[in-house]
Amino acid sequence: AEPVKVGFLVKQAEEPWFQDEWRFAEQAAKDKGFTLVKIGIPNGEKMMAAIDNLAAQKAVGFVICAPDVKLGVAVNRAAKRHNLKVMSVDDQLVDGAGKPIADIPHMGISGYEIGKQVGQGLLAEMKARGWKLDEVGVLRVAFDQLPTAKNRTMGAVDALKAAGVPAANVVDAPQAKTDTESAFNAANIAFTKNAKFKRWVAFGLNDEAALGAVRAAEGRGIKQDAMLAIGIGGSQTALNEFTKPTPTAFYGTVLISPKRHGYETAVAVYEWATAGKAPAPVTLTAGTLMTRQNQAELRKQMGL
Amino acid sequence: MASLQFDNISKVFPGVKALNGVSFEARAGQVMGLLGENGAGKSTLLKILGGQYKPDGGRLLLEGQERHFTSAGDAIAAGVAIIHQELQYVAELTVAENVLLGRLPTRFGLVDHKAARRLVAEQLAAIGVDLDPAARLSELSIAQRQMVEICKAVMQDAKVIAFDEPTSSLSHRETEILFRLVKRLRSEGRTLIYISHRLEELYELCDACTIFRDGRKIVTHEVMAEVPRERLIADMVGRELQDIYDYRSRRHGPMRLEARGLHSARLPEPLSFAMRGGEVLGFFGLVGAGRSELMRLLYGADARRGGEVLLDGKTVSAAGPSAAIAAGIVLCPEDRKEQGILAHSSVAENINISCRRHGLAGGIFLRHGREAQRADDFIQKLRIKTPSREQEIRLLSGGNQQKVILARWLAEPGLKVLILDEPTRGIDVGAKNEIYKIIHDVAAEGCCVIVISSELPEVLGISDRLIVMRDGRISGELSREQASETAALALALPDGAPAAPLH
Amino acid sequence: MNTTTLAQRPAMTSPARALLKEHSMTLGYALLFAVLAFSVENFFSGANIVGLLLSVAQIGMVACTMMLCLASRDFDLSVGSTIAFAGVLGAMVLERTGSVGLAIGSGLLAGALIGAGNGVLIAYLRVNALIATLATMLMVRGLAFIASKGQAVGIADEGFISFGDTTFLNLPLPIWMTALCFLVFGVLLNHTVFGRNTLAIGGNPEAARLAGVKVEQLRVWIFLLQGVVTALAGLILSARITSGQPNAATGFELDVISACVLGGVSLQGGKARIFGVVIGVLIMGTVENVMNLLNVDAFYQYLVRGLILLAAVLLDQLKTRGERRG
Amino acid sequence: MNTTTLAQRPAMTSPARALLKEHSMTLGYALLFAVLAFSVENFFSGANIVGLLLSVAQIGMVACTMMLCLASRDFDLSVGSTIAFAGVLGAMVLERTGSVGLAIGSGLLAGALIGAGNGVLIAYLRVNALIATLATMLMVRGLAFIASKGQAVGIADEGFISFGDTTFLNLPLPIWMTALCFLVFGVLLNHTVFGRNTLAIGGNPEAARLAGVKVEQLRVWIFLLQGVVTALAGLILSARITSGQPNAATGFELDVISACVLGGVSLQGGKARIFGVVIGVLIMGTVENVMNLLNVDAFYQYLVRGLILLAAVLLDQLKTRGERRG
Ligand SMILES: Nc1ncnc2c1ncn2[C@@H]1O[C@H](COP(=O)(O)OP(=O)(O)OP(=O)(O)O)[C@@H](O)[C@H]1O
Ligand SMILES: Nc1ncnc2c1ncn2[C@@H]1O[C@H](COP(=O)(O)OP(=O)(O)OP(=O)(O)O)[C@@H](O)[C@H]1O
Ligand SMILES: O[C@@H]1[C@@H](O)[C@@H](O)CO[C@H]1O
Ligand SMILES: [Mg+2]
Ligand SMILES: [Mg+2]
Repeated sequence: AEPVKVGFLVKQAEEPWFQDEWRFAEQAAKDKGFTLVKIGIPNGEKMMAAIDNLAAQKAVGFVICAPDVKLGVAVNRAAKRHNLKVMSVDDQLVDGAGKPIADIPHMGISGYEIGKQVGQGLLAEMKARGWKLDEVGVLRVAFDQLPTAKNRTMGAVDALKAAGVPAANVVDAPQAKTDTESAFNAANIAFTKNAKFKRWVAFGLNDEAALGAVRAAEGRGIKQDAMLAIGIGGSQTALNEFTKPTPTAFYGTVLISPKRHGYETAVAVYEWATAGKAPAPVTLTAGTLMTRQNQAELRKQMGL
Repeated sequence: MASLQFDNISKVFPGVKALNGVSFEARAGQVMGLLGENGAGKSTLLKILGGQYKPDGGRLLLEGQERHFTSAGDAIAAGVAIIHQELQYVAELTVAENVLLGRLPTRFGLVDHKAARRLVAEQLAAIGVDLDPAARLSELSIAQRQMVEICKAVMQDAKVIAFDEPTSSLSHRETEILFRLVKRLRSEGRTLIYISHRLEELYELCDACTIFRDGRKIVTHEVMAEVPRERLIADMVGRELQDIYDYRSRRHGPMRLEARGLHSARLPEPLSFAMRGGEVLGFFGLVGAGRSELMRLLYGADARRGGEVLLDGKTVSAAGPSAAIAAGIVLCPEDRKEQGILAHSSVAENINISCRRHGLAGGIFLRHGREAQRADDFIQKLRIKTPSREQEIRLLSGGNQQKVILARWLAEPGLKVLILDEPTRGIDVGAKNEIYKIIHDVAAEGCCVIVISSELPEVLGISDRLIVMRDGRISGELSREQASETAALALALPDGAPAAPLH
Repeated sequence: MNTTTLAQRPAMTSPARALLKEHSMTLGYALLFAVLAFSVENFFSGANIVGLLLSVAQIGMVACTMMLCLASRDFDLSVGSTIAFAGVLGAMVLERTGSVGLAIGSGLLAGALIGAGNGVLIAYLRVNALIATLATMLMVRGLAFIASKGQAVGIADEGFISFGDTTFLNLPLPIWMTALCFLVFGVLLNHTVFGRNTLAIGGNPEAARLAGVKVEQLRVWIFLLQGVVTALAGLILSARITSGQPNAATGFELDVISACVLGGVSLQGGKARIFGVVIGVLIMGTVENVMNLLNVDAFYQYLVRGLILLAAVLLDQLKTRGERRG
Repeated sequence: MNTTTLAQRPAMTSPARALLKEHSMTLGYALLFAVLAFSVENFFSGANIVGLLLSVAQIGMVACTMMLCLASRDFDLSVGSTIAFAGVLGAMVLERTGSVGLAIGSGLLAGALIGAGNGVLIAYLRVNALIATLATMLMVRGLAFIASKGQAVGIADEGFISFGDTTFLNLPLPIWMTALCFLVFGVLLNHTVFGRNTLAIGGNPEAARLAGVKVEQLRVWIFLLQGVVTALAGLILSARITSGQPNAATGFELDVISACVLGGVSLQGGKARIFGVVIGVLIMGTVENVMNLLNVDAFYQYLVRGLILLAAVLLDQLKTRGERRG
């Protein structure tokens, strides 16, 4: 018989995170004996084409991390039209009004919650270092064009504010693109404008954003003892910082598990389509703060 | 021994046998004239000589040695310089840089701009042209650009120099300079080839001449001076031509076109003139006299500062060429390449571009059949040499391109005023004769025809009346009876200059 | 004098050959299609062909007007932003008023205004087309973000959504719309004064002007049309994805321009063939479709796409070899 | 006889006016700068100016060669990918061999090969420059992803890193490098046969060819140079961000081309001024810098950037008004 095909559609195929997710989904396919079809869907148009393409290949269903959560209705309609099982991963799909779509099972994180974890990580380390909260500048490397980026960074801001960081200390550094150089330039200007702060914490939507802030700080003589940055993702960018001989201001990154997301969602859709076993409506996985100290151990735990 | 020898040269383009076994030779210290109707293959031969085209057959010998040029650079290195029919300059570079393009002097690896300017200034002075070597070509008039091209060729210090219709955009003054230059080069023992459609020029300059027709050599006359004019024309055109101007006197209608106080930034004062239906009005003047400027104002091609144009008593909108055309006024521009042709479009397209608006199906759709028919009619009527109406116009010889542009305007059904700016530039005698006939036919229908020309015999030969311009002003008006070369030149030349005929 | 019989034609320009040359790209594509139909599983199935066509519906529509734009020696980088803005605006108007007509009308109007703005900047104010449309690209994208506060605007209206997925003779509406665009703009290009004048101003604007073409006006119209068609594509896209997305269609402009250039439209102006554009668009879509069917790794997709682009133009180049001299 | 005075020049090209016109953009920028220095807090501080300059270091370097490329009537979309690839490759070689020399060498070599490849495709195989460099852009980006498996490649070598942050007379090395590039390419453009011939082939390729300029060879050299300089920019960037990132510098090509066009380089070829390019680059950097200093909302930044671009070219346009006919 023809092998069963399950699709795995991700919004940013070039991002290491999704490469990892795909890798673990492949693993699942091997273990369970189905074929995985991986397609990158950078925008809504490509997403629709990919779903059509899956149907043409006679896939039974697919896992999706959509380029925008509001594409939920479109995903749902397309899946229904082609009679495909669908499950979302990472970002939960919502309808036009912003309500999660009930009949699409989801496994993932909440950008806002991950952001909060970033904030809490920063707070803990500031406390350990004995920094006074009202003397610390908070650098939010912002890319508000991307809803998940906004959710994440606002989560971090809210956590910091809740712990007593004055709202006035929060400095936005809007980056033009999501790469390190843009973050660098944006952070540079923010430091110029706010020379009054001698100590800084920084974060952004991903590790690259945090790294840009760190490099910009170094360029202005703000070193590891006066600066703390926490990224999101646990990518190679972060690991590179951890393996440097001396610690840098890149303090940590909130690691989420591409293994669980990739492996478990692929299996869930496969079993749903073949054995009729519907996945749990919502599974939220937590992030873990990874630092220089616990990185080796943590990565081993996660099977990375 | 012949310094330059063409031996059985052939060249084929898709659909065209441009050269068919052409053989002749030219000696050092000789000016060899090339004549032939438009599309006869003259320019093609020069392009082969210049390394631009590879011949499909035959040999090219320089001083007895067979040469195979694979690029223009090879030809230059072998001592061949060509002044092309289509000017080849870089508008954004300076005079000095254009002249020395490919051979700029350097010092310590850097361009020696000073030396370049000096060298070029010397050469320009030697030729007798007053031009700033540091001026950009884009700032110069066509005539000045042509002089730069000539200077470029001369500075290559070549043994063989070929001129492809160098005078077509020059007027008297530069023409004189050029003639002196050619004579000097001949006396220096160089081999010169000279293409022109102006027979007077050929008689003045050439020692011998070779005549082409349809890609074949018809004959070489070793002594130019001994060949009668009629014989040249007959060899070239393949038939006898009596009076080439073909002037017929007509009864003129009532006043039709009136230009009142046309004014622009480039004209020193407002200009006015008027003409009757059926009249052929000639405009004569030196380069830069303002004739083109005036006609462009009339046509709405340039913004006016003031003035108005009346046609049959009604004001013509100054909104632009389209408005003028709608009123029945058309202009055939002087710069064919830049302002006339749609280079990559077909001959048919170039003919139909404007007049097609009259015969649309349902007021919207083109009638392809009718357009094709019209194109074919004109190709035949004007004897346009092209493999088909679908040929891209840029692949036609210069003179044939000119005929296509003319056809574009003759095709206008509501034609009332036909303005021709240097209409016979680069056109062979036979075709000139045809164009003159057309001019007279158009006038006979009651239209106004304005002809700008820098060829004095031509304007004198075809006009009912002549307006002469100088430095942006109308310096005088001559009836056909009054008009003579002396009278016209007296009005055209700056005060005090000798007003003697040139040839 | 007689009209000359021009030397017998060399073999290579016989009408048959010319026809072959004219349609070499089409033949090439047909061949590619046949090979793929036999070798790639699921490629030649109704569902897949429909999917393929749908995937190029937006590009196809906009390529029609981009063809005119390039043919007139212009350039438009703002189409991606216009798609996004029209989609967002349509969705917002729909949300507020509930009227499909108003939503579509306002989207198209916005497109027309953006296009006309580009046209005026370029034709009358003589701003370089690259910079002018880059500026509108930025501004319109900004407006899309500002209007939507950076969030996708959901669409719930079934009537509007059906716009994107109603089928007619088994083909969804967007495909019919695209086909219609090709038809209309093909006729416009080849059988109307508008189209011919467009080619003329691309070939030589000064000559065209002197021949009576209202160059400035025509250029504004071309951009305006482009704006309207692009907005339409944006509205259809928003219907298909049931939301107006402010960051939709980034990089879209390059895809459209590539499709046109692949189809033989010259960036130097003056040259365009609607048939070529159809093929260019299909090539782009087919490559993507097949790579996904074959499960080509995302990173290698870049490589393959680049190679295919090159192969396509090189093939096309071969046939024009020898026409020009090196 | 006497020398003839050929038509006198119109008054408007007097040397003083010409000079003013030539440098109007520079004056405009100087004015803008002065206004900003007084009105925007923190703008005119050493740290900010250094930051501003750093932010345009890469664009500035590549704009130098892009200027040549555009001047010769070509086009290069592959620079962004080349930056990424050179950075990734350099970092990988450094990781494997530990030799800074080898890392830089291999990065530059890769750049040279990519550039030469573009050049050969365009000059000899006559592939349209847009398509050719779009194809290389895709392929090189693909290679960057494949080589690095999509992951950032870390750089630990202090020697290499110092490349990006050593300062000299208070200015970081990348700024000096950019200044050097402007100097070198300014001289190249204006004072070498190479530069003049580049303008010639852009202004009128046929004329250049007829004058014996080896057009094809020259074009390959231009692209090769572009590749090398771009790779250098990529290596410097990787040193600055202490890693080679495969998705660095997306959209970079458009920024560079815009800077050049802002600086008066013509897309039709034949026109280029190094000074203009410097100003173009500075305008791009300044606008971004000031918007962030003024805390302009991200969404409104799009709008402002578009408006500024337009304003800059419109201003520049005013002065050339009336120069052309019609
Ligand atoms: N590149 C080309 N491709 C196709 N046909 C060409 C090409 N160049 C020239 N021809 C054709 O070859 C023939 C000879 O052209 P050529 O330019 O040599 O004529 P010519 O004698 O110089 O005419 P004119 O006096 O009008 O300049 C013409 O029929 C022309 O259309
Ligand atoms: N593009 C231009 N820029 C500046 N001045 C110009 C331009 N074209 C023409 N002129 C000037 O305008 C005046 C009138 O030129 P015009 O071309 O009308 O003369 P003409 O009598 O037609 O001579 P020609 O034989 O050169 O066509 C001259 O002084 C000329 O130098
Ligand atoms: O785009 C992010 C990705 O980078 C990873 O962090 C998982 O969540 C997705 O939303
Ligand atoms: Mg000729
Ligand atoms: Mg004139």
